[in-house]
Amino acid sequence: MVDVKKKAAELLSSEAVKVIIGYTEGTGGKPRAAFIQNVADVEKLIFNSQCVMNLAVYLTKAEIKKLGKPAIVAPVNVLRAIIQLAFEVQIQESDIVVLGITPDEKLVEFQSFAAIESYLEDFKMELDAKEKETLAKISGMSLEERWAYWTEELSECFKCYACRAACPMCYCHKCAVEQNKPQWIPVAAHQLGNMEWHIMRAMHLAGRCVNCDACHNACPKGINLNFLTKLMLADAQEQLGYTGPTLKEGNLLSTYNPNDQENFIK
Amino acid sequence: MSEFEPKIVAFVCNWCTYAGADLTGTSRIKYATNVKIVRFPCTGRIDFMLLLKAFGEGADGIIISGCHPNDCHYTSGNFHARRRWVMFRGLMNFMGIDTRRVQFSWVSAAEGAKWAEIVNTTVDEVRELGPYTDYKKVADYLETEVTNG
Amino acid sequence: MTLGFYPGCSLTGSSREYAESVVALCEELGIELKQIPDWNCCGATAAHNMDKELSLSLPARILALAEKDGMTEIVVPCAACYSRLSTTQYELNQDETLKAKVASIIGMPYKGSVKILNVIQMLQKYAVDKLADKIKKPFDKEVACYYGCLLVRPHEVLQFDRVEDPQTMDVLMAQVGAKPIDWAFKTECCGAGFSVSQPDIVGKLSGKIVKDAVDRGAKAIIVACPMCHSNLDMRRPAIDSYLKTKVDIPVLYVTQVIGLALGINREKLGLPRHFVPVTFA
Amino acid sequence: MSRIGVFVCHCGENISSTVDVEKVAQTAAGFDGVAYSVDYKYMCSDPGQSLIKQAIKDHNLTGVVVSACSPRMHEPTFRKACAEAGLNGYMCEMTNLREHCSWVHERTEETTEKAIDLVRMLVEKVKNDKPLEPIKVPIFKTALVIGGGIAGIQTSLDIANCGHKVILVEKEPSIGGHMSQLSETFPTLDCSQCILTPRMVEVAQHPNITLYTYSELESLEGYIGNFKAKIRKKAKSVDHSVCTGCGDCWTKCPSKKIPSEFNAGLDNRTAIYVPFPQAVPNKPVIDKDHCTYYQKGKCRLCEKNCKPGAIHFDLEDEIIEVEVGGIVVTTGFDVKGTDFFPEYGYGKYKDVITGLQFERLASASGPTLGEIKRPSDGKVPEKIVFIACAGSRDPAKGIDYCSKICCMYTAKHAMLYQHKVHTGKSYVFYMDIRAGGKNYEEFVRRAIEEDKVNYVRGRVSTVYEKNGKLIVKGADTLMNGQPVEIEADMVVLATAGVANCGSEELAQKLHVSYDRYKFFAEAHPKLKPVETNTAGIFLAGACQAPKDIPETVGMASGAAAKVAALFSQDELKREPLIAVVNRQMPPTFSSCVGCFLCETACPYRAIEREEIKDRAGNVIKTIAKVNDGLCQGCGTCVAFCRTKSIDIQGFTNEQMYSEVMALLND
Amino acid sequence: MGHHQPHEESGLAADVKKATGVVAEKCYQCGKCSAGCPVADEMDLPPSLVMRMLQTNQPENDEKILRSKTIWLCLTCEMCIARCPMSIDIPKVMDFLREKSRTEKKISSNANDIVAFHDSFLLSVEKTGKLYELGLIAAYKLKTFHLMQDVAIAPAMIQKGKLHFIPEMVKDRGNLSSIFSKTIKKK
Repeated sequence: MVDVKKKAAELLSSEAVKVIIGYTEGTGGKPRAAFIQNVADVEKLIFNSQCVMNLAVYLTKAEIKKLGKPAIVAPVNVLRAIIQLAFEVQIQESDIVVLGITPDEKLVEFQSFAAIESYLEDFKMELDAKEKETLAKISGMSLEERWAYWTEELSECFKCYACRAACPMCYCHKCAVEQNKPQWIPVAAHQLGNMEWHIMRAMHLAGRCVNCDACHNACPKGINLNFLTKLMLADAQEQLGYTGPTLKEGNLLSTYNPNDQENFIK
Repeated sequence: MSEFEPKIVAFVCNWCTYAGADLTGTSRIKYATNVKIVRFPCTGRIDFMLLLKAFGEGADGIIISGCHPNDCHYTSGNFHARRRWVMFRGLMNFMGIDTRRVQFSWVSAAEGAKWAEIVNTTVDEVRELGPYTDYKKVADYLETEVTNG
Repeated sequence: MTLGFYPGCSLTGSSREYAESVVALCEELGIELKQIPDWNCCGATAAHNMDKELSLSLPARILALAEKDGMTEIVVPCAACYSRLSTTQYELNQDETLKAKVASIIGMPYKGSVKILNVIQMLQKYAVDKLADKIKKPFDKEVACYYGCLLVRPHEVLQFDRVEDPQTMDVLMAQVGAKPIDWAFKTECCGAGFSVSQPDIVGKLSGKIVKDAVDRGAKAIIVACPMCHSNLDMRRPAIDSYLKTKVDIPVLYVTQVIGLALGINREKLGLPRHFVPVTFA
Repeated sequence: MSRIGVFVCHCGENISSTVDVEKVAQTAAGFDGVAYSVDYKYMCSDPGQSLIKQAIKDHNLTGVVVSACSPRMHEPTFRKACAEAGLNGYMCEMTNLREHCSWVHERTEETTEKAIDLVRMLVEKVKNDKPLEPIKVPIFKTALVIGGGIAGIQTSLDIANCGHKVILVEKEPSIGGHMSQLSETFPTLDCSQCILTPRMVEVAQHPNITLYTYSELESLEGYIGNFKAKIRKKAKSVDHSVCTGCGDCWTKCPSKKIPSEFNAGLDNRTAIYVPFPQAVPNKPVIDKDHCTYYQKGKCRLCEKNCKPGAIHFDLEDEIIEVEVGGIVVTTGFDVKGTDFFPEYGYGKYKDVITGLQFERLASASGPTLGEIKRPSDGKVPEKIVFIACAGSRDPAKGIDYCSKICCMYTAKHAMLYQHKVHTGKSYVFYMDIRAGGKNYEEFVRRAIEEDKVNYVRGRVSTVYEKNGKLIVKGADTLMNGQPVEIEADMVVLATAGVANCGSEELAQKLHVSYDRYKFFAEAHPKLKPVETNTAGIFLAGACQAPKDIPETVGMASGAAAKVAALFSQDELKREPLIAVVNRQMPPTFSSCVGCFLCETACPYRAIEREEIKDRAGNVIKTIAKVNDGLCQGCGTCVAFCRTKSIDIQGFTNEQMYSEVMALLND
Repeated sequence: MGHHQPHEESGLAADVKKATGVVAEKCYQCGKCSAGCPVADEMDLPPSLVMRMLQTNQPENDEKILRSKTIWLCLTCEMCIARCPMSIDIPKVMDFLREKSRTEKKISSNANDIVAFHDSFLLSVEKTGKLYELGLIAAYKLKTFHLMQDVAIAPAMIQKGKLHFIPEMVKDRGNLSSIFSKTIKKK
């Protein structure tokens, strides 16, 4: 962490960046995001296993952009989001400085987004055993049980959209859920609307989600909504050979392979 | 249950399946009246949300049909659609939405007989499955809420 | 390795030499044959000429017995039995209702999962790679491979070789040193089940076959069916009278030829039981 | 508030015999927003269209739903009628009560109920229709003709003679196609080459025609009026601008055993070759697959013997790009080859040949100089059997259709044989004699009555060889199926005409449909026989289905006329059914966030990036923009766009949503 | 909401269709079956003619078919279907026609020998579960009075060990006879 802080201080004092986006102590021992604009405040930066929120979400927020060029403290989740955002033309290489951070708090500097991409090759985006187990548990239920499980789980949702706000990929100015011509999704919080909102969210994140769990962590009701995107990730890897965020041309659903499976098509 | 006649919506592309269904007509091949066709320019155009809307509004089954691989009038709309359905079908299934009620098919402009067969077997299969009450229940909940509120 | 074995009636009677040669050859090749316990007649031509359900039930009983014994693959050397068993399995797999009905007629469960092999298929599957090393005396003769009807037709059911100008037996014969000739009557009918009831027709049909083989220089006709064998071999007087000449080309089972090449003695292969003497072995 | 008019067509009795059309019209009248509803015998007739026009005026209609046949048939008709009455044509939609309802169902209440549902769906869609204006695009007045057989030759000459430029692409080293291989042509027996070669030369010399032989279409982009085609000019290894066509090279070529394509394998050619003496261009190419130098790195005899120095082994394939406004596909047909008829021994017995091979035997320019001789031993056959329908009308072998030309050419073959071998006996085994055509029936009768060809009605079961004879086993079905056995010297199979190999791949490059036999599909079996479903691409000749020379030539001129009509205008109006990106008031400008995932999804690369700038010229936002020249309106981007910022005119989200809602909310 | 209901059909062609799935109308009379049939020249009605007669849907033609020798002469060699361009399963049709001819007692007197052989064969199978060749021949001779036929080869067969004097028996003969009584004996 020492070298990260040192680098941050350097960047601020040389005015190479205007703000450092990082983690700091929050209330109740839960880290929160910090937007450090003075060299003196650099000391407030922390990093530990509790730092799970995805800071990349701030890179596209207008309020943060107003502060000037940022440097961002970036563990693997954030790095993945940066690559995906770069591919989606939401951030430019020249507009940010990325302060990569290893799990043991060491600084990794990157000269380019391409360098981040090659760094990430050592961190394959894969579901861990526990996640796989949960997926298998749900998939193993009968059709009726799965339906009951999800209607029950999603009935808790009251459409606060905290999940959306926490997600680095949900940067749209006007989300489809706010579209009313036509009104694709009913506004009120009720079963059908909840169901459709979460299905749509999962589909819109197919091949884009970086599996950071920010949505789940942000959910006041603790809904397992991240398992919808996890399922999509598993399916994409298994059936379409998806490997993770990349700067190369094409997104999972905007490209195709002529030999994609079609055993379900008559 | 024998009284139950399923409501089936068919989302088809203009160039292959719609034309194929036209051929079913010109060939006077008969099929069940349960199916109503909605014409799209291409399967690539079919928004997955429309499937949810159809179930929400009371469809018991859905047919999605377009050009065979490599035959898309727009080169690759069907390939894009196929990928979308691979992902969407997995998600629906995972959430307990009954994918047996969604029949994907390729029907070319020359396959009038195949269209009739797809319709008839889908109607028979969905009739066997019965009305899609699970999804409707969730949707009905919406209606009561709106009228009450 | 052990395979289920359905000899069929002919192979226990008038075509014993076919059974003897199959058994002798399998012994040499290390294939153990286990007879289906309490097997019955497949019904042959008579059953399907007279009653469809009977024609399905008799073979179904055989297959059900094989299943009951845990067999997954059975060898059926007689082409007629092979055809009846395969047809039954095919038809019942096409029609679940009929399958259930037949199961109730035979009074035992029937799945239809046993794989049915004719002798050539068995040799292709389990012996081809072993043959070359075992050949002691190549069968250095021009041979006319005669497939007849039931080994290759209908293709839809049997899925074995091609219907016109089949080749599997020719290839097998070439592997033991024989020289298969190209001829026109490979798959023409010999008269089959008319052996007893219409000997004149058999004389004529078989006569044409024998004549073409002889005309084209064959020294032996090779068969894989006891009906074909008895018509071409035992009905030689009728053939000779149709052709108005005496022909002495012998008729050998495919297993006998391979057996000879492998050095198995003629008695063990049942060669002395032929009507037309096999003089070169 | 919408004021929709619903017009229910009886289509004579086609719809009304199954659907209660009056009830449909009456029920529709009660739909929300429907101002007028009526049924009528023939909506597409003049009085029918007048009825619509009058109703638009009388009832001040804002939208029209015509409930009749397939929109693929009459949508333009009714949109035009509406436009004439002052209603924007795109405010008119059709619902398909005929192909999708009355013709596929029995007359029951459910059928009428379904018809009502279909009308309701389209009423709701029309409520969300927006007036649209056609897109105008310029036309590039050069035609591309693919395939240099008689169809391509005729099309090219006709278009060129209208004063337009033509690019003719032929994959073989010479134009001429199958017609150049034929001996005499039915029903006049005039020599095929005598009538064809002058036209081949005319093509080569025409100032408006650019000929690319030994070339194939590599790829195609664009749309009617504005296609961009890439053409692969295969390396000929011979510089044709220097070559004099003297022939020194091929006489010295050591690889002489290559079956000649032109002579249908009946004799051989060299590796450097001109396919036939009258070839256009009459200059050789090197067949790399068979050339000793290319295969083994040694030889170069042709190079040594070429006085002008035209041989260049290092020439490479060249890809050129051309812009064309219209395309005519004239790639012709193929004949079924070996192994297709094992029971007839084709490929096994040398003297069992195809009809095309017989043409070469009978042709004065063929390997036997027009004498009918057996390929096996060169003997003149004393007895010859022709087998019609060898492959055609044979669903078991995958060809259900009649190849159409075989009855006639078989009669011609038998006739030619009798003319050349006076003592010979000829037999034709046939199922039906299909001789519809001017002087065709008379021609067949001549073969039977004057030339004494023996016609036997029955299909041959098998052919086998014995003692140098071919034993043909057939039956005479007009004699109660009596077996017929003929010891013939030669057997000629009237093999089925099939789609050219590679036609599927070509169709996919061109984005045109094809049928299950891989013949290219016309846009309408009766009324659009030369058009394809892709605007600007036309068909002529046997690539669409087997046909004879007069029919091919007629179709070729038809296709040429279509191209000439297209080129008669300077610009073209295109359907505006394309994608658009929404624009909103500042500060958002558009709900598009510029993720540009649509860019990779678009098959036409029609998505561009548009920078929105403030007055000072600073970029505020970059959003997607659709190039309306390139967009074809598939809508893949629409289904893909997360913010619903891109929509497709004519099939908008609102339109499709309301259609689906109306269908289920009855 | 119905599918299309075809008209009720009757006659032999309809029976054939119901029992075998073979649609007689499919035949376009090319004659390839008759051309390849090894016994066509012995038949009173070549196979293509049988198909044509079925198409006529005339009761007198139906009768002729059921009383023909053709149906008993068919060897089920399957050559016809192997080469039929329309994939019409004539052997299957023949099986059905024979069964119908037998149950309706319309067997052609010209086919007596053939039917007697089948009867004798099945009798042997019914009694023993297997084919007892000697028994078969004895029974056949009694049925047909062809007492002297094959007298010449019998001793040779015996000598070559090709004929057994004691039939082999299936153990579960009750099962066998129940199969017979549920099928062929039912009709």
